[in-house]
This record gives sequence, structure tokens and C-alpha cells, in this order.
Amino acid sequence: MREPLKSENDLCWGGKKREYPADVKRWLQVMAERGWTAPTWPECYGGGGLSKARAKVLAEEMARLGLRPALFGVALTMIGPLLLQEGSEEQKRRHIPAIVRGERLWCQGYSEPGAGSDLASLQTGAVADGDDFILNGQKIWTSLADKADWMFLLARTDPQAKKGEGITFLLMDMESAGVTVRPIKLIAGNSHFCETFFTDVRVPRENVVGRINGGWSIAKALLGFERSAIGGMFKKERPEGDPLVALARRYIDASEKEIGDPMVRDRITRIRMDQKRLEFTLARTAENAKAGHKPGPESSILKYYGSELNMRRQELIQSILGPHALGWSGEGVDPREVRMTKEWLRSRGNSIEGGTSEIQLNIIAKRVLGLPE
Amino acid sequence: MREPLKSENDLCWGGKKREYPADVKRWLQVMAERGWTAPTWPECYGGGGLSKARAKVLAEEMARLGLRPALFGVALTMIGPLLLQEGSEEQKRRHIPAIVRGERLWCQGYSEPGAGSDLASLQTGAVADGDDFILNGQKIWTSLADKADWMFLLARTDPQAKKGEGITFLLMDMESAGVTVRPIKLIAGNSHFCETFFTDVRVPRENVVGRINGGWSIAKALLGFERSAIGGMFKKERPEGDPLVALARRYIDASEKEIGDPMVRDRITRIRMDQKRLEFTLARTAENAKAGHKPGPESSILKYYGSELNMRRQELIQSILGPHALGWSGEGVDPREVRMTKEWLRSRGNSIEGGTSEIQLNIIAKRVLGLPE
Amino acid sequence: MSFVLSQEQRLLKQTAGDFVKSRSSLKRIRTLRDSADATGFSRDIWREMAELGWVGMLLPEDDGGSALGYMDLMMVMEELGRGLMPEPMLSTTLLGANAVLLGGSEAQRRELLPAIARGELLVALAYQEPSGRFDPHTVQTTAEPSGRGWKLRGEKCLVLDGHVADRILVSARTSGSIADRHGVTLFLIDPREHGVLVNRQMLVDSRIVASIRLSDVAVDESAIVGEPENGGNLLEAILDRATAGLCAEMLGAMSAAFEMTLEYLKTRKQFGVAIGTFQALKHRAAILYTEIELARSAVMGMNQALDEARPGASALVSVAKVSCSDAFLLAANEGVQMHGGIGMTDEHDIGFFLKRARAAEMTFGDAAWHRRRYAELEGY
Amino acid sequence: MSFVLSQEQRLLKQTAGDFVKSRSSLKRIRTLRDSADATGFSRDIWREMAELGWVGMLLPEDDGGSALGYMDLMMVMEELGRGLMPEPMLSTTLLGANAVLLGGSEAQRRELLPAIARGELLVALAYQEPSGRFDPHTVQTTAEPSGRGWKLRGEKCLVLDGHVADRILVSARTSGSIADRHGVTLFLIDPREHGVLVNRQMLVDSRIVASIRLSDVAVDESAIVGEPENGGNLLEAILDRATAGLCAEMLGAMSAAFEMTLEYLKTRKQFGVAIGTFQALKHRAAILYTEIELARSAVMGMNQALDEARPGASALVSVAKVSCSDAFLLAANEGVQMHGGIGMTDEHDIGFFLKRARAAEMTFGDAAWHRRRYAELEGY
Repeated sequence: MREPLKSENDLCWGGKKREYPADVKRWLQVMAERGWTAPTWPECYGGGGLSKARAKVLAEEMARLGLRPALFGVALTMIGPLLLQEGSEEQKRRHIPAIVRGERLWCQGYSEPGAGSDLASLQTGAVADGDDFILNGQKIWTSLADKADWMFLLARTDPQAKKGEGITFLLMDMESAGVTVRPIKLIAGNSHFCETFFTDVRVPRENVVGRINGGWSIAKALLGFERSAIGGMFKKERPEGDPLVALARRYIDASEKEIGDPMVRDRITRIRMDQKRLEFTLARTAENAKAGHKPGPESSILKYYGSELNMRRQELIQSILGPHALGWSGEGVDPREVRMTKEWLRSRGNSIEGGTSEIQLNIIAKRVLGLPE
Repeated sequence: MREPLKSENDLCWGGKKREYPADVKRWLQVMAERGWTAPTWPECYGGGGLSKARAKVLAEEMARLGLRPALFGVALTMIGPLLLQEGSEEQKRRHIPAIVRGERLWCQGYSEPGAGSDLASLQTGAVADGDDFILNGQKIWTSLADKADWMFLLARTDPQAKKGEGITFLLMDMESAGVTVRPIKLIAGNSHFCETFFTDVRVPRENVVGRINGGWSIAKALLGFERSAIGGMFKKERPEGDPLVALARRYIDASEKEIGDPMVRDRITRIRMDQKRLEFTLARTAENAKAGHKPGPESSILKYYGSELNMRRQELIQSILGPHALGWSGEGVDPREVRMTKEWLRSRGNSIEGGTSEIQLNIIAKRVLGLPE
Repeated sequence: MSFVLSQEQRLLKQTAGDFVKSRSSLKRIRTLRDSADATGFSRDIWREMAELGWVGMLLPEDDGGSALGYMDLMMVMEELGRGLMPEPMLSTTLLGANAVLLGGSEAQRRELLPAIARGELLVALAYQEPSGRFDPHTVQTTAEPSGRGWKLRGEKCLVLDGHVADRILVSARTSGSIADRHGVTLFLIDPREHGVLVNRQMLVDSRIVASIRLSDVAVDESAIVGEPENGGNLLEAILDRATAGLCAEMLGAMSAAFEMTLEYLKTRKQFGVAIGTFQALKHRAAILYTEIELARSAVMGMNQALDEARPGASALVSVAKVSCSDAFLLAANEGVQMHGGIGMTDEHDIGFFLKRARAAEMTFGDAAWHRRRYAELEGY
Repeated sequence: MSFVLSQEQRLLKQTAGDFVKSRSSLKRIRTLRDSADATGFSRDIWREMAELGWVGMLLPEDDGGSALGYMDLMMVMEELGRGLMPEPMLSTTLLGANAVLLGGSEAQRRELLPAIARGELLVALAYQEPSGRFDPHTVQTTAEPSGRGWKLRGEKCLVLDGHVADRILVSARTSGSIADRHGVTLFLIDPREHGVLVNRQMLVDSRIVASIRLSDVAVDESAIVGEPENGGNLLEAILDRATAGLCAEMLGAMSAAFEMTLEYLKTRKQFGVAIGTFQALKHRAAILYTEIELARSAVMGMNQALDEARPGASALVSVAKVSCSDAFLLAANEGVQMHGGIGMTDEHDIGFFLKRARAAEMTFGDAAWHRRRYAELEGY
């Protein structure tokens, strides 16, 4: 467990449908027994019960030893914290310990084909029927739905209500009858995204989080968790030196001095400086949070700027590769180069997923700057 | 009259209030006698009566001989063509011959302090009183109002009407009682712009162009003339070589080879290429017009792009000057450098005057692209 | 009145547009990709294009062509670009035929050009090498005298349509060192020749190219195209013309991507209204429109200069290529962004334009390379 | 928790903000300009600033200072920047005092620093030369040994507050050739010395500088500040610190310009609604806000590094200067644009910020210069 991760595929997402290598399973078990897959969660639900300070020590110690986290995923970053904050006692008992043990892989059913950035206009409907809701509709961008055991989702339970109202937050077992999943192929190739279809799926009432028709406030609480998680994605430690500089030396000129193409050198500098500014801003946000100042909507600049910066970085890598960026398949095509080109294609989605850049700018204008509607 | 013009001050704008050197006056007289200050206007109003083709020959011949035009100004480019198209016979007889002879300098009373880009919301009012209108209010950005003999302006004549309606297009003698003019100082220093105030100014009804309350359509016709005139501003012949390259050689390195600073070299290339694209687009528009295709609202890209390009050019000049861009006054400060810095400051207004860049983009989105309101 | 299309040109554009619509679709492009079609385009369509006179349109009538110019070619290439048509115009009409037209001997012209114009002969140009990025003068492939002919040895990459070409033009160094302008000679080889290894590769935009290894390929004196040692200048002339064709193609493709996006802005609803009502998107669409119109002007200006053989034409080729590269990438990026999530899926067609934008940018020199070239040509 | 302001820092910021509001206004700045005030700032305000401990805030207590750091200084400079205050903090506190602090002998420190901290002594740094653009190592001014001292000869330009300085630090070449890093020595001269010609100039932002001609100015050995021949490194250390102060000032100024613009967006009506309802302007305001917040982070990160004397501090100075230059110019340009015509008039205050943005960008190296410097420092 001390080998560096090579790709997303090396991560352990848990769940019953995926097989993991023996050492990964063993490591998960060892950590889960101590509750250290979720170190700050309460012990009574199987968590580590550590204070934030002690959890930090644990994380630092693991990083020092080069140990990788035993478990990843939205269960730990989103639905777990949400249930601990908003769930019923029953729901906590049922789901939290299983999440800690990595037994359940969760996916998120938010977006719909007709409602990307506009969550309030969703179409998937849930009609009460005895102790159940009957669910019909379709979700898109359900990451890992084909591997997931459970889904949390938003459904319209009162079609008469105004757009933002009449929505309920539900937990759904992916084994339920009437659930169909279809993986989505992206422009960069295969992805973990899926489409999920519901045909008369029965969801017991006990799986409602919060009030019936009160899903909007639950969704907003969840969005906060998501945004900070995405912001975090862009902070990458690169102890092995700047890969942009290394690429420029490989593809443009091999000297150890000034990079031969001054335009590329300047673009690298811009990206590096902007990365630095973003890292400082992340630290500022984190320290302010620690100091008890609540992270306000200005954290939107992290998502917005982090996305745009990564996209610029990928554009620059394409420029450095030059004609070497063109290969896709066939003998003699360097798979590392193909991977970089696919990363560029994939990066075009950064400014779309998790709230488009346009939505982020709207939020800043409204909530931070107070500009009128 | 064959010396190259050095600045706007060398131009002859005509009018009774300004004195011009004897050779300038003589040249104006010679040209006006033949109607060649306005070569294509009808002979019956004092114009040259030439066909477009013959007028082009005249212009080419003058350019070949290095002769400068005898007269400049909005009288020739805007109000003259407008009156010929929309004015009454009486108005044509009264104003056109005087314009051709350069006896009247005209200014434009459009903008108001409360209505920059939003012409329809103007406040200056004209109330009918017998054979006159009584005018009260204020105009801003009245270019050369302090030197002008006449002003054409928009005034609200029906305060009850919807915003775009109830507006009348008037011609006003600047000698009328109740007219006050105050020159405006810009961030770059003195300018030809003025504020003009009206206090119970009497304007005879015969000075209405078009219908009473029908000024909006006259205004729109005029805007077309203005936009093409501004687009034309940016086409500059530079037989003496690119001044950006010359500046870079003067301020960055004097060699006759590659400019030493590759970033500056690249920025110069971007400007030069964009200038070329704009010149081709101007030629395309002009040739399409000649071929009988009406210049559509896509001519807005000329104003928009021409403004933005000139602003970028001025920014680049500041970068080339570097610390030499800083001087403003005092011994040892190079007046050429101060002039360039003032041109930069002045250029910030390019994207505001004559319809802001935002308005231009709105127009393109609506009229060319047909995007919904 | 050179920026105004003639009656004939408008007709040609119309014909080409109708042809693309009736013979092709983005679905065909997708199928060619997904079926891993060995040819990568349709030989039937190519034959029809030849019959319509497009394959040989730049060639003199004596050579079997229609003696048209680059402004005329633009009418066709733009429409082919709209449909992302992969038929081998760039390789055969623009690179191959031009090489023979500009540099070929009487015998070579007679042998090759009419066959090209009839759509019977595909010709590719192998000028790029793995270490040379975009520079046509970086040539490590060597041609050494051997008996009464030459022996070629080296490696070429990114040879457009090299996998199906009946003849391949190869640049090889006959003197000088790696990046010298002088000392390069063009040879015409038959890929079936002993020692030629053609390796098929698919690019990001699913067009097919070849990497080619030459192991002591023996050719005789008659294989030389153009003046020996002076192939560098010939290459530049060929590439200028091919770039003109590529720019027109890019213009068509970006226009199609933009129209697709504009349509989406008008129809896709969010928060109860069409997203095209949002002013921020409106302004971005207007800016994109401006860039596309400026690119169009640049392409037209370049074509005039080529048609009139004006001295500054090469610099204008660079202006057009920079304009088209930047505007096409912007159109594709904004296209994906404005389509939102659906634009990221392989199922949607907008991604094809994004991929073509990248590949076209990297063909015949990217924007940075052309800006540097322009400054050199203009002497600063 | 270094990105979180301490209680003391918040208090200092509050005090500085109140001071600027009560003692100054943009009207005062305008009057100083229009009256062509010979000093260009207020000596009374300067004395008060000294009493508040700001002039000597970076100096050790032994030298009459308050031994504070750059994060503390930021609190003051930011507020001074909001009010575009022209009092001589940059010249005296950041350049002059730092030169003596970092390079001065015990005697020089004792003579100069307490007087500086008391606001009684103004010190300027003359390092730029007409041909050197931003490079502190391009020094043509010479110092030649003469008797028991030196003779200085040369020309300096853009000496901040050089017109009123009681002492002027001059960089002069004692060996090597024009742009050598080595061979530069700093001398402290009295401008009343024979051979010193101080010529007052006003800059675009109406701050006052001097160009200085030195004609065989005789100084003795004790005039040398820092290690002889090694003045280049000392200069870099001084300029890094002065740039930190300037960045904080720029941050304050851009924030004030942005708030002025934001206020206008909320109140100015067009087509019957506040122009701040237009989404295109909203998005541009949000982007501008993002740039300003990122600049703020860059300034804070730099100040921490300086306060902790971290090895990478110089590179972070360049990050902050680039951030502040770009963001301030953007804030000023967008400010003028969003104000429309009124923003172009001299009567409106937004123009003062535009002019200051340009001057501040060109002080201690523009963005392009700092990007190049950063790449050099980072070794690529």
C-alpha cells in the first residue's frame, strides 16, 4: 500500500460489485476495523471518533509513511457527512457503518438530460403509493452507477409546486426492480459516467432524507460538500518537479537551461504562477475555515478558477506536444501521448461538471458581489 | 496642401468661428467652387454631381498627387447625407450648399449624462409653443460644440409616449439664446468634447427633420452613417513601415534583425495579423456594398473589433515604452512619449464612444445571430 | 471586386454543399471511425468528386484539370469542411498534385496529373519527421547516390493518406546538415518498392495517416521532382497552397460547429427560458461570430494573393492559418461548453469538431509556428 | 495560521483605513495634482504617519522602529493604496530604510534609521537608468577612485521622491561592464553636494520623481552602503521588499476601483434597469473579483515568505507583482468601461486608478519582466 497510485483504477471505491486485489481488501479491512476510513465520524456508527486535530495527525503520519487512503468515493465525502448531519437515526445506523467498512459504493442521481445546471427543473417523478414511492424517469452523469450499490437522488414529488419546491431527496437500492444502467462514452473514450433509467421503481418512504417535498434544502447542503471536494482536486503536490517543464525539455529542447521556445516558457510561467495563486487561495480558504469563519460562496472561485486553470494547462500540454499530440491508435503511436490527448479532451468537461463555470460566475455575482437579479 | 497632416489640428473643419491659415482657406474655396468637397452630392445643392465611379477617380487622383481633402467633419459624413435622404426641400436648400462651402461646422447632440448607450431614455425635452419648440436639457459628448455653428439633436417631444417613441430630430442654430457650451477635459487631457446646456432655447418648427415624434427612425438612419465612418477610422495606410516595429527597435533593441524580446515580437505579430484581418473585412464590406448588397448589421463587427484592436495596440505601445511610458510633464520628459501615453488613455474611450462594445455585441447577437431577447 | 463571390463561385459552393449533404453526413464519419474502416474514406465519393472536376480543379486544362484558382477551391473545401469529409483532397489535390504541378518534369506531369484529376491516382507527401515538429527543413532522411540512382533511408511521420497513396513524395537530404534550407531533394516513390514500410495510424480526429520507414529504398534519377537540392523552397510553395485549402476546410468546419451551437442556444431551455437569452452567452456568441468572420476575410485575402501570385502571399497564408486555428478551436471549445454535459459525450457530434479543430491546428504548423514564420517573412 | 489575519493586524488595518478616510480623499489627490504642488504630498500627514509608527514599522526597535513584518505592512499599504496616498512610503520606508537596514554599517544605521522612523529624513534610491528599462544590473553610472574617496558620474531616472529626498542612494559601477551583476556599489549622497543636478518630473499618475545628473560628484569611503562590488545583490533584496509594499498598495487601489465600479453597476440605470442586472457585466465583474482575490492570496503568500525569510521568496515576489499588475490594470480598464463615457472624463475619479495602475505596473518591473525573472529563478 506504499506504491504510488498510477490511476483512478488503483483506488479502492469499495462496494459489493467490484473485485479488488487481496492487499487492497486487507488494507481496507485493517483500516475499517479502527474506523480510520472515516476517522472523524462518531464511534457509535463505526467511525474513528477522532478529533479534527488527531485526524490531521493520522493523515500526516500516513502521508509520511507513504500509505494510501484505504477507501475513496462520494460515500465518504458526500452522502456520509450528509446523513450524519441530516439523516434519521435509523438511516445513520443502516448506512454509516456499512460505508465505513467500504461495503457500499454510492452514486449520485442529480443531473437529468433536460436539467444540467438547472437542478430545480428536474423531471424524474416519485408518486406516493402506500409505504413506498414509485419512481419513474432518468438520470445522467451518475458516476459509477454501473458499480454502485446505492444511489442518492432527487425526485419531484409534487408536480404542482413551484420549481424549487416539491422535490424530495431519496436513497435507493440499485438492486431494486426497474433500475437500468447504461455507461456513457465520452469524447475522450470510456468513462465512469452512466445514464440510469427508472421504470416503476419502488423506494420505501423510510428512504426519504429530510422532509417529503423538502429535498431542495438537503440538496443545497450537499452541494456545499461537493464544491469543496472538487476544489481539492486541483491541489496536486508534485514533488518530482514540474511536469510542464519536463515535457518542454522532452518535446522542445533537451537542454537543462532556458527552455528554447520563449513563448512556451512564458505560458509555463503563467500556469505555474496561477497554480501558486490558486494554492495560496485554497490555503487561505482552509485556514479561514479552521479559524471558524464559515466558507462562504466565495469558495466558488476555487471551482471556477481550478477548472479553467486545468483546462489551460491541458491546452498548453497539447501545444508542447505539437504534432505528437495527434496520435490516437496504431502501431508506433506512443500511449503516453495518447493519454495526454485524452486528458485534454476530458478536461473540457471540468468547466461543465459540478456546476458549470457560468453557474459559478452567476453565484459569485449574486451572493458575493450582491449584484441585482 | 501637399504636406502630410500632422494632427487633427491641421484638418479643416470649416465653420465661422474658427480661423484657418490662408492656404487652407484658399484650397477650401477652390474645391468648394467645383463642389468637390462633396463630390457625389447633387449639383443643384452645390455638390460635385459626380457618379460614384468618377468620384473614386477624383479621390485616387488627389491621393496620387498627395493632396489633402479640403474639408472634414460630420457635416459631410452624417448630417449632409441625412438631409439629402430625409430632409425637406427647404432644409436641403438652406443647409446643403453652406455645408459644401464649409461655412457651417456641425455638431451632434445625442448622448446625455443619463443616457449613454441607451438613446431611447433621453431627458432633453422640447415643448411646442406656436411656431417654435422650446428646448430644455443637456447634452454631453457634443464633439466640437464650442466651435460649431449648428447642432442636430434628439429631444423628447411627447413625455407620455413609450421610450422609443415621442422623440423628435431637430436642427438648432448654436447662436440661439439659451445655449451654453462647456468643454470636457478627458483623462488624457483637453478634448474636442463638450457639454451643451439648453435653457428655454427656441427652435423653429421648420427645423424638424422627418415627422414630429418620428425622430427615432431618423436617428437609426443616422447611426448607420456613423458606424461606417468609425469603422473607416481604423484603416490607416502606413507607407513608412510599421510603427510598432520601429518603436520596438527604438526602445528594446536597435538591431535590424529579429526583435530581441520574443514576447514583444509575438504581440506585434498578433496586432499586425489582426489589423490585416480587419482591413480585409473592411474591403469585403466595402466591395459588397459596391456590388449592391446592403451593409447589414454585421458592420457592427467593424466598430467592435476596430475599437478593441486599437486599444490592444495602445496597450502594446505602452509595454514597448516600458518605463518611458511614465512621464507626463517636467524637463527632460520626451513629448513624443507623453503623446503616446495620452493616446493610450484616449483609446480607452474607443470601446465607449459611438455605441459601446457591449451594445455592438448585443446588436450582433440580436440582428445577425437572431438570438432571442 | 475580389471579396465578392462571382456567380460561378456561388454556384460552385451551392453544388458542393448539395453534394456533401446528399452523399455524406456526420453519421457516415462516425461509422468510418467506429468500423475502423481500412481506407478511412469512400472511394466512390472520391470518384464522384473527380467527375465533378474538384480533384483536378487547380490543374491546367492540358493536364486534365479545370484551371481554377484558390478562391474557387475555397468554395469546395469549405463545404467539404462543413461535413468533415475525409476524402483525400489535402493529400492528393493540394499536396501531391501541387508538387508535380510546381516541380514536376514534363514527363512526370503527363504521367501523373491526368490520372490524379480522374481520381485514379492518390499521391501523398512525406515531409514531416518525428524530431522536426512543423519545420519542413528539418530533414534527417538521407538520399545517397548509388549507381545511376539514389538510396533513401529514414523515417517519415504523419503522412496524410499515406496508407492508401499510390505514389509518395519524400523529402530527403542530399547535402547540408539537419535543418538547412538548402540540400533537400524531393523524390517520388512507389510504396510497393522494396524497403518501404508503410504503417497505418489513426489520429485524434479519426483521419488516417502513415508513418513510413525507408530502408535503403533504391530509386533512379527520374524519381526526382523539382530542382535537386532546392526541394526546401518547393516544399514551402506546396505547403502554402495546401494550407490555403486546409484553411478553407477549417472555415467550413468552424461555421458548422457554430451553427450547431447557435441552434442549441435557441432551442435548449434552462430556468424556463432558452439559454440563448442569457447575455453572457450572447456576447460570447457575438465574439465568436466576429472571429469567424475575420477568419473568413483572412482566408479570402490569402486566396486572392495566391491567385494573383502576389509576393506577400506566404505571409498571408500564415495570417489565415493563425486566424483559422484560433477561431476553430474557440468555436469548438465554446461549442462543447455551451452544449454542457451532452457536448462531452461521444454520442453528440460536437466532439468531432473539437477533435478536428485540434488536428487541423497541428497540420502544416500551429498558430505559434505561423506567427513566428510571419515575423521572419516580414523581417522583424 | 498565516493566511488568517491576527487580531493586531485587523486592528492595524482598521486604524490605517480610518486614518486615510479622515486625513485624505481623492479630492486631496486631485488638488495636489492640479495645483502642481512642489512637494506632491503632505509633510503633515507624513509626520502623523511617522507618529503612528508606520514609517519605521519594518525597523528593529533599536533603530527606532516597531519590528513588524511584511504582513503587518500590508495592512497599512493596502489602506494607503485605497486612498491613492502619495506620501513617500515607497521611497523612504521601503527602498531607503531597507537599503540602510540590509546593507548599512552600524554608524549609518545609527545616523539614519531613527531619523527616518521619526519622519524627519526622506531617503530615495536612484537605481534606474534611461537605457536599462527595469534591470537593476544595467548600470552605466560610474564611480572612480579619486583621492581617498570616489567620483560619481552618470544619469539616473525615475527616482521616486528624488525631488525632496534628504539623502539619495545611488548605484554606480565600480567594475565590470554595463549589465554585469557584479561590480556595482551603492553610495549614499547628499543631493546638495556639488555636481548633483536634481530635476523634478511629474508622472502619468501625478506622482513626482526626479531625474538626476551626477557630474563628478565627490564622496568619501564612508558613503558606501553595503559590500563594495556586491551592490547588485543588495539592490535585488531591497527591490524585492519594496515590491512587496507596492503590491499591497496596488491591492488596495484595485479594490477601491472595483468597489467604485460595483457601486455604479448597482445604481446606474439603463433601459430602465440597473446595469448590474446585465449578465455579461455580471460575469465580467465575477471574473474581476476572482482575479483580485487571487492577487490578494499571492500578496499574502509573498509576505509570509518574506517574513519567514524563506528561500523561494523572490520568486513569490514576482508572482505577486504579476498578479497585481494584471489585476489592477483589469480593474481599472473594466472600471472605465463599465462607467461608460463619464469614466473617460477627468472629472470622474476612476481615471486616477487607471493612471496609477499603469504607473504601478511600470514600477519595479512590469508583468513581462517579472515572468521572465520567475522562470530564471526557477531554473527553466
